[in-house]
Amino acid sequence: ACAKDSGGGSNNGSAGTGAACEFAEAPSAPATSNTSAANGDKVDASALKIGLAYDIGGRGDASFNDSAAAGLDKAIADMGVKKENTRELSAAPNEDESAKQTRLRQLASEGFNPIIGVGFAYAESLKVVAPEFPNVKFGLVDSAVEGATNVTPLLFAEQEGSFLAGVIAAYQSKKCHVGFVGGVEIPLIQKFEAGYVQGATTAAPKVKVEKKYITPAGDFTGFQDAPKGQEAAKGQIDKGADVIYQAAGASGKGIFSAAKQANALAIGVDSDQYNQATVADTKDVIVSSMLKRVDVAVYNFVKAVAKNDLASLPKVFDLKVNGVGYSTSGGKIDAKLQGILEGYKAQIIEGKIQVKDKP
Amino acid sequence: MGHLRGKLLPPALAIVFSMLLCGVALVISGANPLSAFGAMVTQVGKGSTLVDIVNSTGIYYIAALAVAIGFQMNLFNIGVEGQYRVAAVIAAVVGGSIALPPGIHTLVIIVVAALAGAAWAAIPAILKVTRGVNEVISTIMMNGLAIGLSAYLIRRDVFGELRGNNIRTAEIPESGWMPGISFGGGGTMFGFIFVAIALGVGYWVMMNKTRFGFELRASGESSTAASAGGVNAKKMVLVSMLLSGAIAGLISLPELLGRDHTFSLNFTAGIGFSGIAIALLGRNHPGGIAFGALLWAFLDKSGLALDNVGVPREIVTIMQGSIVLSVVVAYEVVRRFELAAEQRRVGRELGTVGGAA
Amino acid sequence: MITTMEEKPHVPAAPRKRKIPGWAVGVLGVAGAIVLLSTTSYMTGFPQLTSSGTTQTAVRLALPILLAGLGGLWAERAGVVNIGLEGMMIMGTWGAAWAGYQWGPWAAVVAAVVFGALGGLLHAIATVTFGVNHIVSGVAINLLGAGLTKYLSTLIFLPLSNNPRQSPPVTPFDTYSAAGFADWLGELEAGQRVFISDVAGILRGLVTGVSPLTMLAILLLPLSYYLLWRTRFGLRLRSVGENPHAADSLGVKVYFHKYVAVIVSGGLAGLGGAALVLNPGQLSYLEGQTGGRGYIGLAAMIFGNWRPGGLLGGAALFGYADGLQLRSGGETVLGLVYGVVILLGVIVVWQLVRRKWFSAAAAIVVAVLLYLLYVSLDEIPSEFVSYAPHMVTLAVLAVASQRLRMPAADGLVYRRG
Amino acid sequence: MSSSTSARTDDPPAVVLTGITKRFPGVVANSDVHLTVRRGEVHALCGENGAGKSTLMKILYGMQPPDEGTIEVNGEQVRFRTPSDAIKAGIGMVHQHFMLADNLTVQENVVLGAEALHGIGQKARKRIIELSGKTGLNVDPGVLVEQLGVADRQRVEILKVLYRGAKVIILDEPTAVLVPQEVNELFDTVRGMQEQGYTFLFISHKLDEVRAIADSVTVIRRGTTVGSADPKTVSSRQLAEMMVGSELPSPETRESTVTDKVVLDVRGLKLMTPDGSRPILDDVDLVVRSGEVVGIAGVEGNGQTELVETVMGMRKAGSGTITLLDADLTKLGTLARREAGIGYVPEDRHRHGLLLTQPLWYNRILGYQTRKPTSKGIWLDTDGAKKDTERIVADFDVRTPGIDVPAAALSGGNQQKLVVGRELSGDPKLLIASHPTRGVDVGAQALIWDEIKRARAAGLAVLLISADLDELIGLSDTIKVMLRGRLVADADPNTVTPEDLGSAMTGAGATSASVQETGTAHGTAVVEEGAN
Ligand SMILES: Nc1ncnc2c1ncn2[C@@H]1O[C@H](COP(=O)(O)OP(=O)(O)OP(=O)(O)O)[C@@H](O)[C@H]1O
Ligand SMILES: Nc1ncnc2c1ncn2[C@@H]1O[C@H](COP(=O)(O)OP(=O)(O)OP(=O)(O)O)[C@@H](O)[C@H]1O
Ligand SMILES: [Mg+2]
Ligand SMILES: [Mg+2]
Repeated sequence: ACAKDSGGGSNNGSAGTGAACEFAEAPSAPATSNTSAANGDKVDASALKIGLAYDIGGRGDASFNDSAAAGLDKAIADMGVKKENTRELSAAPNEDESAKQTRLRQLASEGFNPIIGVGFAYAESLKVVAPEFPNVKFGLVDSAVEGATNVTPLLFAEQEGSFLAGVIAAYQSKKCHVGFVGGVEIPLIQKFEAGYVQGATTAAPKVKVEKKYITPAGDFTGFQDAPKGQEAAKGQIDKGADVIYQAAGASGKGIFSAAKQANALAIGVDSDQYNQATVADTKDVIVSSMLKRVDVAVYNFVKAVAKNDLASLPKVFDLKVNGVGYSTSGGKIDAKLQGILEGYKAQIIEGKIQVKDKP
Repeated sequence: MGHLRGKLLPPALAIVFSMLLCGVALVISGANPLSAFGAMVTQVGKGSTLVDIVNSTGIYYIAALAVAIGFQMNLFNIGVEGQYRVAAVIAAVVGGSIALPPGIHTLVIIVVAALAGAAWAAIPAILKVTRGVNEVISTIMMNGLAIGLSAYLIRRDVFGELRGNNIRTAEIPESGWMPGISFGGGGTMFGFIFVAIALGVGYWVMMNKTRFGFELRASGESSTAASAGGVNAKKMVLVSMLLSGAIAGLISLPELLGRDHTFSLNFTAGIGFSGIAIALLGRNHPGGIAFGALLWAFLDKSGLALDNVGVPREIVTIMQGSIVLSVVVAYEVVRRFELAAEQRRVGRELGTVGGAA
Repeated sequence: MITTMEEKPHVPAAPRKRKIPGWAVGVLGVAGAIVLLSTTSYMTGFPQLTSSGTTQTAVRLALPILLAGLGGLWAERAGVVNIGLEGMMIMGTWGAAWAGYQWGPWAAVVAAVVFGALGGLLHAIATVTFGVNHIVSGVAINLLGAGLTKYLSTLIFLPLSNNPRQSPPVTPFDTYSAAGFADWLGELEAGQRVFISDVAGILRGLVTGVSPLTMLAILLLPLSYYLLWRTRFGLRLRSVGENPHAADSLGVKVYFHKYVAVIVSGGLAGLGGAALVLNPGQLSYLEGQTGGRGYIGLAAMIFGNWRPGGLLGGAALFGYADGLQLRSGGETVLGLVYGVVILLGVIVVWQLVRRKWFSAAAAIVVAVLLYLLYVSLDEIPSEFVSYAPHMVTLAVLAVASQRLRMPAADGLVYRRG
Repeated sequence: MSSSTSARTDDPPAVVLTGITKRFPGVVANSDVHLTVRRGEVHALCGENGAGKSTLMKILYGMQPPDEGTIEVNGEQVRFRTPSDAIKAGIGMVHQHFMLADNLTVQENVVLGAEALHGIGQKARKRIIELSGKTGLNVDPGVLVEQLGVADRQRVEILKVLYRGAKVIILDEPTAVLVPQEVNELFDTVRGMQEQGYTFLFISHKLDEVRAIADSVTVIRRGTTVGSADPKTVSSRQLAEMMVGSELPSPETRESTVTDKVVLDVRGLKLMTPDGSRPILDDVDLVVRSGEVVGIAGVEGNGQTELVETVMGMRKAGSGTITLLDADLTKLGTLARREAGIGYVPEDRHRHGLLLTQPLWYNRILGYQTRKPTSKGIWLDTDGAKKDTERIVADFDVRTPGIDVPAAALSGGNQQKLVVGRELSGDPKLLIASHPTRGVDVGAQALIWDEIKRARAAGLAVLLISADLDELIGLSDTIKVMLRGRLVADADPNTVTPEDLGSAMTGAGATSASVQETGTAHGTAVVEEGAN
């Protein structure tokens, strides 16, 4: 008898059995969550011409390029930047350094200032181009350039946000078994892995953590192969994991799908994926997302340039400055868990917990 | 003169045709094709674009030569992509870990790169010669493994070092660099461009003037006739694959020795595949390949200007594809046209000499 | 006056023993593979090697490869090398998404076939009518496919999805399972009994979560076989790939058959694209999502000696190894190494029986090296694990004897007269 | 309907070609050709290489459109755009070069294009077996064509034509690859079918055959019809004169130039099939002396090709030694053997002799890429190659517009002259000539024979393989018969007849005193064969 499979969960992983975790004693939440909210002083940036050089994917990638774009949009809305005074260019797959340099030069020589390189791929080209335009203020997401005084690094503590994702995973797992699927095994994504693993094991010392990258460094198809992401996640679920954290770009879709098919849960990355249109059909499995606020960084950078106060920018956008964090959309994080998370967050901010950035 | 016309007319026709095609596509998407093409042309004079085009031409040229050597004997070396990646990472590792006087250091890196490329090509070559494994499959598989190997070699616990969010091999000391020609704001032309030119000359001499070139061409034309003529087919497969791999190994050196000095995640991939298209575009001829490489580089680099005028840059890829296709179609059309003309000529001669026959 | 010759003295023509029919070879091959895997699974203690999950994954991953390879088969049987499968597949993904988000999965399938077929048509015009080198045309189509879809996406998807690289989501197919049977197999599999559990696991993977597209693809394989080898159309098509001059001299429309074959080829590659788009984990067009699967399909087709059964073997091998590494990672892949050692052992015995001392010795050396690798490593470095399918394919090719035979006129440009 | 009223009284001719002209780039293949073929006759077409015979036939068969001229079949003017049009009109063609797909079965090759008649299954198979008797083909229709020898391939070709019910059958040089017995069989088939009302167009360079089978002969020279003859009265010599305007040559070389100096010494040569199951060459011993022509007779497929290719180093011998003038060649490659002084005229000039798309001078280098005058060290000497090609073109009367044309543009005979000329350059000690005059016209044949004889007189040793037994008997000083990979008999060229030789070749045993079975009686070979 051949029967149509029901909407999902008919073949939920019967493999590993396990019980929920025994948790380490969680730190208590601080009395007030001191989020250093954007202080409300009004800044006028209408004189600025802003250029953005995206990494592969560009605006609309539903990932960190998009996040940067959101920062720009906010700057336009809040600070009076004129839309026509902005230009956004994006990189193509497999392009060489000189294409990136040309892109930056194009922006600089047409008078854009500041210019933001979105993605560490622009580090080498900025090293060359920035000195050619000493009066232009460059921002660089995800990397620093040694010796170039006019390049402001916009770095994130992804591992800190991922630590909290690990805590969430441990608390959400019914079998004390969680998973991580990375897109491409590069240092940036390894930061996510390292924080996540540390977070999960700190919360529940006996938790089992599965780890898998879709492709190794150099093969960037791992960020856009949802079918493979799905199979990797399925493998982890079949082994018994029931909460999967993904840092796999467009492949993340497949991970959510695998979770949905097997009645497992997933944690999103970069932006609040629960509200993202491209993964709307699987949003009910998304417990939370680790937020990496590229938008905040871009916005603050523009603001700092407008105020001519670059020194005010944080060295690293971390938990303390809300550069990274977690989302609660979807309502799966109850008040108790939120309290625990705030507790860990406070400990990290205070430095009581040092989060590793390498696995 | 007709000879020359037969060679130059087709590419010209093809470029015009491709521009028309893309023009139509641009009009459909609501852009002005004239301003788009204008932007591409004026881009050449801007900043370092001209030098970038020259640099990129050199790189594509080497890649296409590597592919062409295989094609000359009907060996379809799809593996250039993997060969140059492996060569790049090994050359970078070796170059970054030794200290030698300038010149010698550079030379060692070049030799290592060529050897590494050849070694990677040797695997499919040996499999083909001893086990008869089809080189198309084996080189496709080797391309995958090349990425694996390069990823392994730049691991932090192997030869890699972390740099921000990037990971790369140790920087090659200045003694291993190859100086370029600086044009100030116009950019710096890679010194390796001259090596590329030398390779082209060497390729021409080899194919046309040497016994080896003869044997290569004979094998490609008819393996049976070649073997009856004393050409050892297996040896030729082996040697041409190794040679192709060795040249493929040099593809990344212009960038490695002239600009990057390290192998990192920013490695430029995909040149091997472009090389296939360019070799075919240039009909395996060193002059034709140079033209193809130049065209390719021009489209690549000046295509960056399209972003400025709000035109989708994908037009460039479409143009590259349609040029490859229409060049060969144009060659065929021109060939048929000339054949028909020849037939008419014979007919006329028959008319005049008819009585004698 | 006429000397009747009772026996043909032609030496090379001595009747070859070719009594085993093709299907039997296939059955034997599958049985051998299962025995090998279950032995390996038993010896190494990795039940994942034959679990139903692995099998299902293998099916899903093999599907696009199989369809692309089938496309390659059609074209090359008619003598046209199709390196443009990747481009046609990309066109298929775009078409599937474009129709799929508007009119549902079946429309997606149709549109994918049509878009792929358009790529095929272009290839046919170039190679058949204009006599362009098949590889040139294929490479050009790969470029055009990529460029065109990017361009069209910017034009059409961007306003809808706010993303020039991705389409709005498409509706998936429902999947089907042979309910009772699968459960029974599930019990068997869970029993962890040697061989029986392995077979049950593999079978269960094959009968659960099957989408209509999978069924369609599985049907297309025997259908292609039937059409190409059992009908007059197929005979004509193959004759065109073997000796177009002969075919032409018998009134076979060479150009027509090449056109049909290449267009079908494109359609099948396009369908492979649809398989990617309609994969439950994807459900949209995404730039670059084919990731070289067209090339892999071509390789699988060559691996399968230009035959449907062999192609299935090649695609299954690739999908299986890929699924295994994605699901279970390095240590399980190491189990595969063990499997190769066993395979080599069998080959050694076989070569010894045939008194091929050199081959036997070579096989022994490789087997010992691999065995040492197996015992010395706990896990293959993750960088290489991702390429397990590539390594396994190479290993099998290097070990298996190469009786590959491509159509005699494959890749040759045919001109009438 | 209305136009044929006048012809009603008499049967219209089967085929009438009027004013056919066909131009190729640089060549006029046919110019104003007229040809009338009566129904039920065997009509022969004679002419030099490149005279335009094949082209004319391809036009009649719809494979190439004529530039000018008309075709009438059974009194009706027709216009063939494809071969299927011609097949529908009842015309079938057996091509000079086999038109078979090797990797398809006999049945598939036969039914291809005519599936509408009996399908492709059992019915078709029955019909093929039924027709097989007519052609003498007795193989399983399910067998792959690649496993067939040439004679059987020829039969498959005829079967294809019969299967389609053709009434007018074109045979383009069908006998070039057959031994006399096979030729006789073919002729019997033709005569039998003629009685049933079939019409034949027959092309051959062997004028004796033409006279034996044809009812009328048309001669073509340089693309035009120059006349017709009655085969019953015309002599071969006269025919040849019509064709080329020169005298009929003969291969006879009676005065012996054989010396004692052993040039080639082959001992115990063994070669197995690739799968190692059977020997292709079985203990072959062979000696060729300076000034001697040793001819090997044998039905195709008995190991002659393999013998030659093993001596050339293109195949690796299982065991045995090959010595050339005291130099042991056994371990050397093909190039080294060539350098040691072997010249090689391969049996298939297209596959093994020429680079078809390359110019003639480039072809001169093939096989001589390490020697003067075509190379200096690792460098090619293109000037030397060109100059020497000019010499060959002049000496061997290669009809070509120049040495820069691609080899493919030459007609078969002229290609052959180029190959022979090349292989006789460079002072070879031994010439291995496989079917040196196959498909070559009488004039070119004479020239090639003369050149071989001249070189032989100068001390060249020649190993000659030929299916043309007259050539073999005429040129050779010694003849050896090869059967199933063994040299089974010696024949004396002074006394042996082609028929004797033919029966020895087919294993029917020696029927004449001039054929002597050699030491290892071939009867033993048969027993061993049975034991395999
Ligand atoms: N397709 C073609 N293209 C160009 N030239 C051709 C073509 N076919 C034939 N020719 C030329 O036409 C002439 C007549 O050739 P054809 O094959 O008819 O000669 P033939 O009489 O059959 O010779 P042979 O006895 O060698 O078979 C030759 O010069 C040949 O080179
Ligand atoms: N496209 C072409 N261009 C130039 N020459 C050609 C072409 N096609 C065929 N020829 C030449 O024309 C001649 C006629 O070709 P065909 O196939 O009829 O063989 P043939 O005359 O019977 O050949 P052969 O004498 O070698 O047995 C051959 O010599 C061939 O090499
Ligand atoms: Mg002819
Ligand atoms: Mg001929």
